[in-house]
Amino acid sequence: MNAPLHSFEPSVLIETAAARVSRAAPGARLSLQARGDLPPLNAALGLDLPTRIGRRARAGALEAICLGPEEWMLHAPEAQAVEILSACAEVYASRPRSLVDVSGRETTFVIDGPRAAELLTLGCARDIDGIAVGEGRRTAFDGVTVILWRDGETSFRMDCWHSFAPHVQHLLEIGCRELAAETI
Amino acid sequence: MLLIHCPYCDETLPEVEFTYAGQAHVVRPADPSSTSDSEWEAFLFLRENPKGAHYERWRHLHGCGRFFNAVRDTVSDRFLTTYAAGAPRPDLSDLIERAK
Amino acid sequence: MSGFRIPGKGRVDPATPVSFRFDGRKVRGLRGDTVASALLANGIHLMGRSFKYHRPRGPVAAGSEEPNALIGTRRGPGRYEPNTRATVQEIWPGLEATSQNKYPSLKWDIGAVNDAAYMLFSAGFYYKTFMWPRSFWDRVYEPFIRAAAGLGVSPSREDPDSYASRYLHCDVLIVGAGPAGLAAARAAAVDGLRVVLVDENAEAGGTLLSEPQARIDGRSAWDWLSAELAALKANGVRIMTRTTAIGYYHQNMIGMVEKLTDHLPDLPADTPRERMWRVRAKQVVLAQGALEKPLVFHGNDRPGVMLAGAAQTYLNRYGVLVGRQPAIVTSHDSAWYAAFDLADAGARVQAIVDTRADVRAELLAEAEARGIKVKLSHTATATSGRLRVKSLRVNPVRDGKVGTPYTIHCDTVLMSGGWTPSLHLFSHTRGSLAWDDDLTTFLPKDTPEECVIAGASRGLWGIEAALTDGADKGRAVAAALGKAGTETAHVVEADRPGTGTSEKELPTDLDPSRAKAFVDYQNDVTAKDLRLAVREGMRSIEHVKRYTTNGMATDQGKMSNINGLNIAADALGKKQPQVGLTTFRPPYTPTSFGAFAGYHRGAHFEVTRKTQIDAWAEEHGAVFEPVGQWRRARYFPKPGEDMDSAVRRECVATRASVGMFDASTLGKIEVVGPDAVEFMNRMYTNPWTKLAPGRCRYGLLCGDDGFIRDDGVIGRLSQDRFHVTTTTGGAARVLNMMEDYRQTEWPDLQVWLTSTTEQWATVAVNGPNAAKLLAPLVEGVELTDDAFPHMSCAECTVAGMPARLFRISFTGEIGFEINVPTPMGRKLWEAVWQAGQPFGIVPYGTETMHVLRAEKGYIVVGQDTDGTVTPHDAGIGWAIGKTKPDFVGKRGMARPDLVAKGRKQLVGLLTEDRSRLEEGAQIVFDPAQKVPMKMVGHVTSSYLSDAVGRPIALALVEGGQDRMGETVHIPMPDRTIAATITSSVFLDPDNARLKI
Amino acid sequence: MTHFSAFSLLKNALTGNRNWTEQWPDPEPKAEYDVIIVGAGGHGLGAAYYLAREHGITNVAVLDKGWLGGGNTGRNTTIIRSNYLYDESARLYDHAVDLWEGLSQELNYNVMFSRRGVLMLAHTVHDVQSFKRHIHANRLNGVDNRWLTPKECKAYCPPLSISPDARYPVLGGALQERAGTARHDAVAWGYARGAAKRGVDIIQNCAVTAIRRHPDGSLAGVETTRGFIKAKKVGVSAAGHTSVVMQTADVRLPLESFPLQALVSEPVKPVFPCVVMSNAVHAYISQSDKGELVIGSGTDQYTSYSQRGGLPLIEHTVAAITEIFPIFNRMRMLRKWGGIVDVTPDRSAIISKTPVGGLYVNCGWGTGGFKATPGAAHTFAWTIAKDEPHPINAPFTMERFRTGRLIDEAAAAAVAH
Repeated sequence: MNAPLHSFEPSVLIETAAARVSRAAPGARLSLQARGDLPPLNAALGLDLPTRIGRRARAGALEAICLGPEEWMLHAPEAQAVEILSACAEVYASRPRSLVDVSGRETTFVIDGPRAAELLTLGCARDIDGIAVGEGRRTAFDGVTVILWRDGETSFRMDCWHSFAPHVQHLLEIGCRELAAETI
Repeated sequence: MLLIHCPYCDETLPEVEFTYAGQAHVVRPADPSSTSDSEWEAFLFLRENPKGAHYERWRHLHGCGRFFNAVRDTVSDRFLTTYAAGAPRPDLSDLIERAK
Repeated sequence: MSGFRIPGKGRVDPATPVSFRFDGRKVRGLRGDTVASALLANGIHLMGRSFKYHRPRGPVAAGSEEPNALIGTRRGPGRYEPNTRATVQEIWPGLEATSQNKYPSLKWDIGAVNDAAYMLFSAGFYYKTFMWPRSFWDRVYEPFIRAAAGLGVSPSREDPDSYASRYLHCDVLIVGAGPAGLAAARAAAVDGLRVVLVDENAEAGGTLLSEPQARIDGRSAWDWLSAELAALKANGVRIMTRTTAIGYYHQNMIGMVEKLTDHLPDLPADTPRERMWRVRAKQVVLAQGALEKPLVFHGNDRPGVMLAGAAQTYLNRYGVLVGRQPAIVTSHDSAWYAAFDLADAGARVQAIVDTRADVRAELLAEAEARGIKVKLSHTATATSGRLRVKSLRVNPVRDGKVGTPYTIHCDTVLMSGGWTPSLHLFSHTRGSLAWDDDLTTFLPKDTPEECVIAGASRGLWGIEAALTDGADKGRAVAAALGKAGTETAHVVEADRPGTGTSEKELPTDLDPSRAKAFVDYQNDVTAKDLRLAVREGMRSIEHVKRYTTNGMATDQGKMSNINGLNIAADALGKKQPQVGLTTFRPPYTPTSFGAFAGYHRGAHFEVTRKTQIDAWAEEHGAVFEPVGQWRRARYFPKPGEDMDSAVRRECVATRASVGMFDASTLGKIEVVGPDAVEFMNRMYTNPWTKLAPGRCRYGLLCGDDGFIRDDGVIGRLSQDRFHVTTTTGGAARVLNMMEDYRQTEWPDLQVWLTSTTEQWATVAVNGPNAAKLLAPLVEGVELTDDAFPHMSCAECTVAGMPARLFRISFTGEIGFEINVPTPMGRKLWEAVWQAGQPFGIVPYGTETMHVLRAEKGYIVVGQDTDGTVTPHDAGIGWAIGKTKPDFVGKRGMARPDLVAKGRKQLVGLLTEDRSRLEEGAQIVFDPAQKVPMKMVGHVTSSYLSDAVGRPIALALVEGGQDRMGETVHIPMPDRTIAATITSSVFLDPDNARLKI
Repeated sequence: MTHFSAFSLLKNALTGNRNWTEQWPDPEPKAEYDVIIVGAGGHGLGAAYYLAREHGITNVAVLDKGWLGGGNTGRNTTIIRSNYLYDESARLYDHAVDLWEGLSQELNYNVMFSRRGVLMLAHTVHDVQSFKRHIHANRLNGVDNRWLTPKECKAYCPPLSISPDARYPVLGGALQERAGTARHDAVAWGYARGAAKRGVDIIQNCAVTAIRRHPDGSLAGVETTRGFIKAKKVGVSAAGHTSVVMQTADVRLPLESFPLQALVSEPVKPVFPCVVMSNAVHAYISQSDKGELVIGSGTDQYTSYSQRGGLPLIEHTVAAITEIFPIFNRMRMLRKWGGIVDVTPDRSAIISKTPVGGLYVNCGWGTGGFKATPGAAHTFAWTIAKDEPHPINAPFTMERFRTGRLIDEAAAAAVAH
């Protein structure tokens, strides 16, 4: 385990009867922190930033999730990053905030399959049922900080920093095999 | 493993998402240079360490990332309440009433 | 005839024989047997030896509370564990079981001489002797005691099995799948409530498995059970067997361990041996039932003497008759039923001896109907037999007087001293207990947790009572969750609710001071030991326990606590509650370390973080070192090179031409916002207001105590944006500290922090040819002293990649740090590597980095400083913004001891004999003094330096900065080394080499 | 009181062990004492013993809210060592070890001090630097401590895995051969018996609810659950509960109380010859004479008096142990328990006078109190008797937190950067 990530191409890492884990294609990831009234930013981004932690909003290919009272993560196609940055730059004066490109910081696992939610219980102490479909949370998986997106009952995305990814991947692979071996 | 209510996320979550950050309402003097050595010692080191209700700070590190305040009974380890950083100390007697 | 199996009885599968080995001998059992039931079916009671006296022992119980029948279990190499309870371990073809704590054999054990000298080994005897001569304790006495103690032998190989863990959230967790638990589950399984029912046994049912005679709602107990289990599954109840709730932790977190493979003949792929379940339940129902108490009398430990309830279980659940001529000794009705069941199965019950004067007429009638002799108002005073009980000595008791003894011949003695509710998990919750005089036992009172107790574990005997109470409790927890539980009522025929009395040790006509009346079987604690402890002033049950070791065996007092309490209380002339009950501690039953470690073994023990360049380093033969969570390349040896020669080569090449270094692990924090500069002014000791965008500065971070916490180069990218770097190990700590001040102390500031440690892969290029090498790769910045002077930063393109370029130096050479998005890290590294070939570029690791920086006197926080060093001590007082009104650490540095004279200060050391000092070596002014010497400092860094031409060292020395040129001494074991105090800058003090 | 010896054992054996007498009586509290010690742990009972034996002060009571030796004395992993970095600590702990070596004979009570050696493992380059620093300092202080190579570590402790591929490979270790373990209960009982023999009243189930001061601020005595007791001097040695008691005298201390957990395995035949500590993974292990592996972990992250502690910490500790000693993976945990330890900002103790005349405090031992028992008790008794610190405990004042003259063993073993 702990093998470095040679490839950043989307790929299935493991698939069993229980679940499948693959790595998503790279995209733009922007960490946004701001305080006070958001309309100027919403206008610049072209979506209404959700203000409840865990809620998500989407406009075309741009997706935002609220991670904290002043914090959002934005996902978009790589090409779109520049235009988002400049759009926000224009409203900086009226709405000071921090917008930092962290595209290079993280990687995303796509976890789906009949027992995907159970697979997450190998490392997530929080109740997965507490995350509604279409929402997400920042939480910990086996001690590693991750952002968990619930896209469907049995379909999740998990963002984590590159250097933690092999550790997370290793446990997910063990879990896929372990769950598949269970006779229920 | 404790269950902790994050006042920002408004969710009750397992301790592993949080880190303890010591006694709450320890105010850093506005002008440290004008404080005496004893006052600075008190700010740095002197703590209540009560057996019972303890005003303390936690950080939702693997969550919203916010530091917040809590009142916890250090005998039962039960939280009487949690509240946002900067909010005033809640009154203890009501809390203990409500806990009953 | 050797067969003790009763055809048609029990839940074992007569069609599937299973053979295993016990002490090498082949034994045949049936599928469904435990090791104990299979051995008993073959007439074998002798299964182990006791801890202190090495007395022969057989199973006294039939479950996880067993103190005697402990065996070693093996499944080939590496798969061996000692102290396994034979009463729990299920058999499978090929299982190897061995008895323990005996030599040479179980039947002839020389350790048994202790038994003869038992009077010497009274409670706490070892506190009273082995004191002379002084030196003998470690060398003679203790090794002897240690060798005698212990039970099985430790495993000696690595465990090839894997272990797992999961979190499980549910609305209702029910512990114990006996009648109470089953009924609770049925009542609570409504309206989508997530209900989990766990039991430590191989199958659910609890008491029902041992009482097939009962008829529930018109069906036989076993038919009712299977129908009920099916119904529960249909209602979505999750039923987990072979799963032990080991501990009850804060706020309804229950730890449970599921055994997955120990009972299987073949190990399935991808299946862990055990799984730790970390359950968080909104409501918990504890229905753990009750444990039967032994009676305490001389010889109550001989093989063949066992609990009546256990005999009943062996018969009804396993179809095994534990003896053909059992004698019963009891103070409780339940043993009578055991007698009847055994008699009905063909045993000749020799007698029922009851300590009570009056017994229910119905019981007397049933005994008479079976022709069983009954002895009321009797006591048992001894047994005979060496490896198996042969007879029982009983006496009548009239108004407290013990009459003439007589002997009852038998091959087993079945005893019952009544029942103790199982309150282990309840007491883990710090729940309070209340003493019940009628039941002479503790019952559950209040608990701070969301938890209720059902059935026998709160002193309700009989199946119907348990079912009714369980259903009530199930509805209660459902109601607590806002749901209406299912209404159920059950009628039970042939139920066996019993009553009884509780005894201390039984009255006897023999000398009680010589009686071996066992309370804690495994630890050989007798009633007289308990009384001795009290006589010696042990007044608290905790003292009695610790002094005698009563209740400290591997059954954790399940057999012995209440009997011990009754006897201690009697000796003290107090009521039991005044003497107290020792608290039960997790785990409920002994639990393998592997289950606690779970997945965290080997490579997965703790995360190992690697950079994108790590793989290249590995391919090029790097030697690594762990730094915090990261592993970093330490040096890149060529064939035949040791560390010193490799490092020397890397240093020379870097200073002569150019070297490259993976600096990706450095912490990076982006500080952004209108108040960014104000925030930096408050956090760091340095002033930041005048730092122009595009420029960098060395930043120093202290704690409010005034001691150095961290450092790093900080670039101002724009008016409102700083690129902060931290030490590798400090990254997370520093960000947390900054967030703390930002959120808590200065919430008004408009500034935000983002960790960019892993946004950027960082390649440091250092050496006279660094600029020449990079120039062709860099677009957008001209690498000249005018356009891009030392301590500049810019966003540009390097080798076609978007980059942040810093001109900084941790080596004293022309230096650049190129940051590109992490995924491009290796591409950048290889681009620089290629471009560097004409210059003979070398990759270097942390060791060379350390040498190069030390030659320039640059400190490494945590090596040249510890938590007690101020900026002034470290000789970097220049990094403090003198005019700033405040910054973190300013006030702390002004404390009396931090401004006092004679503090240890960082200086350089050059040894007079040009030898290399050892890091950590201590420094003295006067080498002539005797031990203890007055130490004035220590060596923090020490390296061979080709550039300086001799070994160099950094050291913290008392008043060092005022002692330039003075000689200090470093006393080593073999000799004392003299060294001269110098500046900590050994090379190029005026930084000429930084010019392009 | 019977003198303990092999002879007395034999004699009593022959008389059915009927003639043993109580090791300490159970007196009612008197109205007044010259000295009251709060807390009947090893430190408190020891202080009373030395007050009587060395200073002739016998009108002494030791009060405890529960049963004697029921606090951290009876809940720790019994590790004894003195290879500390700073002169102050080395002197204090080495003084303790000197006393440990003669304690069984002095008390006529076998406390089973076993010099089986304590081996501290180095897992990183930084550990090596830090341990070497300790070893050199110890040598010049006359404290025994030496460096072992990985192979030597393995030879000294055969169950140890020295695989270079381990997540935390063993790069060597610091061995103090003079260090070891002792039987924790026996220490409390031995001191109790010795103190009682010299006239000290040991009063159990007598909780001190407040330290009472006269209107002029001077010391009056203590309020207890069994009434007010007058005292000329009061020494508080209440471990985790010290700040609670001291607060009643309006003395604030730089203390925080944390849960500390420990556990034992099922007993097995001798397999583990020494004590091994690994700070990098936060685990300590030895094998008791009974055969149990005794394992200690770090403190939980939050302050608490619950003596409960969480599962995650225990999981980490056991994982750490099986990582360093893989052969123990199939061993079973028998029992886990928690204590409350009082921790100072510099992780060093306070044995000191207080602003209140006649009131003294011995606290802040964190996880290291047991090893110091005789030394702390001895110097604490001196400080109380003479109203001035013994030279050995003089640096362990309350004032150091104001002046900044800390004895920061923790910081000195700074984490790798």
